[in-house]
Amino acid sequence: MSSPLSPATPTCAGAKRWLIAGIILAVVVSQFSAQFNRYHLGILVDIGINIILAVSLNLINGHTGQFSLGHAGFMAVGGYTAAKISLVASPMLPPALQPVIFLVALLAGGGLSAMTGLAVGVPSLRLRGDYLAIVTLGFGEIIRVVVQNMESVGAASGLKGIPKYTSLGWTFALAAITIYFVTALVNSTYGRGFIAVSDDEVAASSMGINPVRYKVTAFVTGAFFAGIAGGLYAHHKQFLSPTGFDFLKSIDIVVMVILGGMGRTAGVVVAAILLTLLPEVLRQFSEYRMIIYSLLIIVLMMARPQGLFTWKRKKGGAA
Amino acid sequence: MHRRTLSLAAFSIFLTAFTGCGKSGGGGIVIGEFASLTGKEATFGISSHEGTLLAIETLNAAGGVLGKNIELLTEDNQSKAGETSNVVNKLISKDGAVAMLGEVASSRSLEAAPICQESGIPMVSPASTNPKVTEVGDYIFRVCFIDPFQGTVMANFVTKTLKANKVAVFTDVKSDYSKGLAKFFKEGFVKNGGQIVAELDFNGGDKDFKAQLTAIKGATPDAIFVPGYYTDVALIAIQAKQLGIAVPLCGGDGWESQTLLDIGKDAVEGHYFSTHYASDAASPAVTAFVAAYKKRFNGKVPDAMAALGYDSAMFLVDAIKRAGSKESKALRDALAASKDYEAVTGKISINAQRDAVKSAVILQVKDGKFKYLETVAP
Amino acid sequence: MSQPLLKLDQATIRFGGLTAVSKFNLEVQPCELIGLIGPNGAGKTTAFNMITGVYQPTDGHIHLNGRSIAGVKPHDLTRQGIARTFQNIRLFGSLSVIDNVRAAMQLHCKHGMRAALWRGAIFKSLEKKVEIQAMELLDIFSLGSVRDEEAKSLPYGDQRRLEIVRALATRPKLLLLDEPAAGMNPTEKEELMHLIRFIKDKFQIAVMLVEHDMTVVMGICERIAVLEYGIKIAEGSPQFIQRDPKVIAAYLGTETEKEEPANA
Amino acid sequence: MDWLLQQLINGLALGSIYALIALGYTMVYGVLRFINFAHADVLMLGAYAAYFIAPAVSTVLPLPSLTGTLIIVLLSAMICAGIGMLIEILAYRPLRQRPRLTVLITAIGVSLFIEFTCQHKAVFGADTKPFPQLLPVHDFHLAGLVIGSNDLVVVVTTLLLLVGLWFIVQRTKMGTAMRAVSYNQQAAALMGININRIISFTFGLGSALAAIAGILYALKAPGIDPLMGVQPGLRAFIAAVLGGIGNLPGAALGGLLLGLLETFAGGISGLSNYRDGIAFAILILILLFKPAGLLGKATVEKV
Repeated sequence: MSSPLSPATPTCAGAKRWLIAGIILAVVVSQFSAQFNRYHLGILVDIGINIILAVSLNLINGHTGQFSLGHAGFMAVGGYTAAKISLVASPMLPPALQPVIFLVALLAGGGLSAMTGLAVGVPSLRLRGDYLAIVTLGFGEIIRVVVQNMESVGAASGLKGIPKYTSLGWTFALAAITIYFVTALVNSTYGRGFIAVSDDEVAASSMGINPVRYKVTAFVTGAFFAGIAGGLYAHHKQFLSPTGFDFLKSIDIVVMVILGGMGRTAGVVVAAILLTLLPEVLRQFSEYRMIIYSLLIIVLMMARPQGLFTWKRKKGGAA
Repeated sequence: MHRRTLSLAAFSIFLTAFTGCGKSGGGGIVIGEFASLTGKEATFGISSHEGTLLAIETLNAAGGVLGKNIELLTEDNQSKAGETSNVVNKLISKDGAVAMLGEVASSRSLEAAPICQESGIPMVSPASTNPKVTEVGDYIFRVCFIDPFQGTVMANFVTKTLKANKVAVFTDVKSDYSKGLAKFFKEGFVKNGGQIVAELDFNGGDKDFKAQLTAIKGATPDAIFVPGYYTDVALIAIQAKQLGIAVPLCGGDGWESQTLLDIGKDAVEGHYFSTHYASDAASPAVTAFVAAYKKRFNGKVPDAMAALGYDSAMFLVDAIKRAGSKESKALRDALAASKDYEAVTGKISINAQRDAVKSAVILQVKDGKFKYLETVAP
Repeated sequence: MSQPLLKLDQATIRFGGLTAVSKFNLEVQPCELIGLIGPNGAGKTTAFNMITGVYQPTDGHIHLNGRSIAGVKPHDLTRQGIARTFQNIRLFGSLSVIDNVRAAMQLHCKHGMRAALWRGAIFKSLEKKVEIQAMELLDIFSLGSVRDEEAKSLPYGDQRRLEIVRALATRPKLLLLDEPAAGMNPTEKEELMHLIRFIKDKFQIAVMLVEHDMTVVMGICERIAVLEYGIKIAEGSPQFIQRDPKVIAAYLGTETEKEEPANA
Repeated sequence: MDWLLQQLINGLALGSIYALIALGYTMVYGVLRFINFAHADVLMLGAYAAYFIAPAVSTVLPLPSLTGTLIIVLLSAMICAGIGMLIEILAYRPLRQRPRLTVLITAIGVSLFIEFTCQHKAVFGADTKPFPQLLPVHDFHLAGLVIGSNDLVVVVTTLLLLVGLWFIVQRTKMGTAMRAVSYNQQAAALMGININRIISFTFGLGSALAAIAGILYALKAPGIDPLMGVQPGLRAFIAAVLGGIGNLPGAALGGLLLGLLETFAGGISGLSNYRDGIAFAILILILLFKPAGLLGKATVEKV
């Protein structure tokens, strides 16, 4: 069962090759995106964005064993920042610089989001379990309320006219980077610390592992990629409104992580794909689709509580 | 083994469902509609959808358009941001819609508009009153008036008819519609020499407004402008009455629904709002529409959203007829050239901004009914 | 005698009204095998928690290598050379056996996050080195054959041993073992005693032992301190402790008697 | 001064509702250690139950009346208790031994299921329904202050239920068993306590509370829709955590505090637009200083 995403040995043999292969594939496929039906293309990009969100949340909730319900908030920070930057910069610079603007916008979004992650992470670290969940949820909602009142980003009426920079290539290249980043991070002697903190914080600190540092690292990294995902989302949908980042969005992402199996990157990726496709597939059942969707979540949790795609790890890799 | 079979089965279901079965047009003219049929704003989406549905059914019963049946494909966006773009992409790319109808909420119309614009598919919004919507591009139209007009109408009404000098504004901060309307009302009212004595906000969906209303009461306004949706307004009126606030409440088209009367009962008595049409107006078009709607939907009285949903579909099909083709450029031009189209909600002329230039009416709640007061021409 | 490795000076800890450990004085020399015994609830584990920085003493001082450890966090203390095991085994259950050891070794790894992300040649060689070192340790304790098992799936005795290996991987100068013999049968206990002596000799470290089992304590410890109700009532060689009337009283009053004759 | 007192009254009335809902959250949490997300939806079902029962009752007893209301509340509470137990048996019981996160996601699934099913036009439909006036309404005017009879009813009911609940938990055999299960399920089972019965009872009681809260909420704001529970549910959840989840008086205190804070913030121009965030900001501040909530006991982890 060794897949490219769950390397058998922690040294992650050839991981970088997989990353490069992934990026090249994404770019190549992107060249043919004109052949795709716009609808399918849109869904594919949604999938890529959700993969980034789920994999990055998995670092916080899965590997490090924290329980964050505020991922949509980080996504909002990244999305609005990136959108605002490209809205301001794109009319001033020649079109040839588009990719540069986009990259800068994404990185700035991710960066600001990471800083928010730091601001959220540090005070939250004293809290555990449900308390942490509610505080992160609260931060997410506060971010939404602040955005809702910020006239410079359109407040309640939203930010419109964001240039369509997000492409299949960008999305999946960044998804590949996210997967690589999280997998490579965790699958190292250094990275075992995340899982150690998740398994037993007291024991971890007795083994010289600083739980606070690991937790903050997880929060900041997770927030960074959530911010990137937000930037992609903004330039994909071309319109942002604060209601899109409420706590239900965070819960969507959490469901992906849990369904995929906490701490299992491969499973989480598959779950992100399935849970993005599922509502679309169910569209033909129109009015029944969300009922079926919710029932499926319940049934899946009963049938495969350890996550849909968790298989017994043979070689101890915690990918 | 079991697991593998299961996942294989699941995968094949996905594959067939996702790739296959693109609905064939069947020779008819496919019109796409996106609406919030579930979720927080479902109640408005359903009204507008029912209006649209009635229009298409009526048209098809009369033989369709260009000798073809009209196929209305409706997709629900769950009142969720991010969902609309998928839905609209699907309707255009997979189902081959030639035109798009939707939506009530401006924020979701704004999400759909760039897609329609880029795909060259004309879009007609029934009730998105935010000016930004049609700014997206030359394929985006609407059949309703816009917030600046409505805001000014109410500002004038409050100053001139109600003779109010001091007004409190109570805005739904979650709704772009409410914020837009409040802004233009304030501008108009201040220009008329009035004074805004209190500005407070609520979040759409709140059930307790007493905190804000107590503050408003303390400012002793002559009238309160509440540009919200009827579900919230009914509760605001009830709680205002409880707190002993006796001044009139005023609002916009978001008020208009039987539900406002059903929930608000005597608490909404005497309050005023502007809207698109009066269902008690003597016009034969209105009477016929109201009767048909009641017949189709078990005696339900159509609200403004339903009337606009109806109008948007009728207006679009009329343009198809005039264009004599469902080809997008021709259809767009026909839509842009619309002039004095007789709709249920009044005469519609499309201006250079692709907004409907039409009159507003002001209604008052009287004896548990909406009573027509006056028409304000643009 | 040289400077003590660990020195407790009037160390006291109170939880609300309860004084769990009171004015505890103790010195541990480098490379010494010392036992800490006492009836249930005497404050042994609390003393451990104080030494490892889990709890801060309310009063008094603790010095490690002559430096005060007041306010030092547990993970920093580990860095300074204290490692421990737990009364109720606390392995990283979802990690494999070797990864449990690796997690503990990251303390001494030069390569951190950046190397892990870059995965260059240096990273690979360092990771290989870590793996080899971890395997060496595991092999010493004959856990090498189960390196890829999930830690929580190991049999009880192996889990106990793995916990010791993990603690050793932090390269401590002082190893604290909290009831290592709990739940073991006599044969296993016998093996454990060999193991502890072996650790002390092989790694040249001090070992401090909290244990109920008198056979184990008396069998291997060079010096024993006895706690009762948080107060040290005796300290000395096993022979001395065995004859101390206060200790006998404390144990006869509360503890199982059948253990006493066994080591007499 | 009037203004301040009036806001105090408004805040207490709102806070009492939050408190009432929070009691249900906290009780289920206390026994089962998981957040029953579907609680807010049972609240909605309670309001709908009353909505459908009221016309039937009014044929026998004229409404608005106190006895009629009591009968409606009782029936609705019973229906919801049944629904709550059913949810527990069908969705949560099979997951009893599973990690808490699994149960949490299932609870989210159950919540979504109820919401979407009820929004379907064959069930309740998504539109807002006018809630009947069950109780005679009278507003008391005291020196410029207004106290609504409905608000009084809410405050009194919450108080009575809090006392009643405390009595059940602390003074009855059932309550002792509940506390035992809460403390250690396995040990409780070994002591001969029928765990399934206790958990069923807890869910039934919690759901009955939700139903009562739903009806009171609907009386205060007489427009009901299938998503009406979401917003107060979230607030009540915050309140429960604020007070120290699992702690009954804590839930009540948290609810009141939240209601008051929201009301005072809502009454200030320029702050009312941040009302949604204020509840959370306060919560975060309090949790930073008291990580286990106001009345929750900080558990020291045994090493």
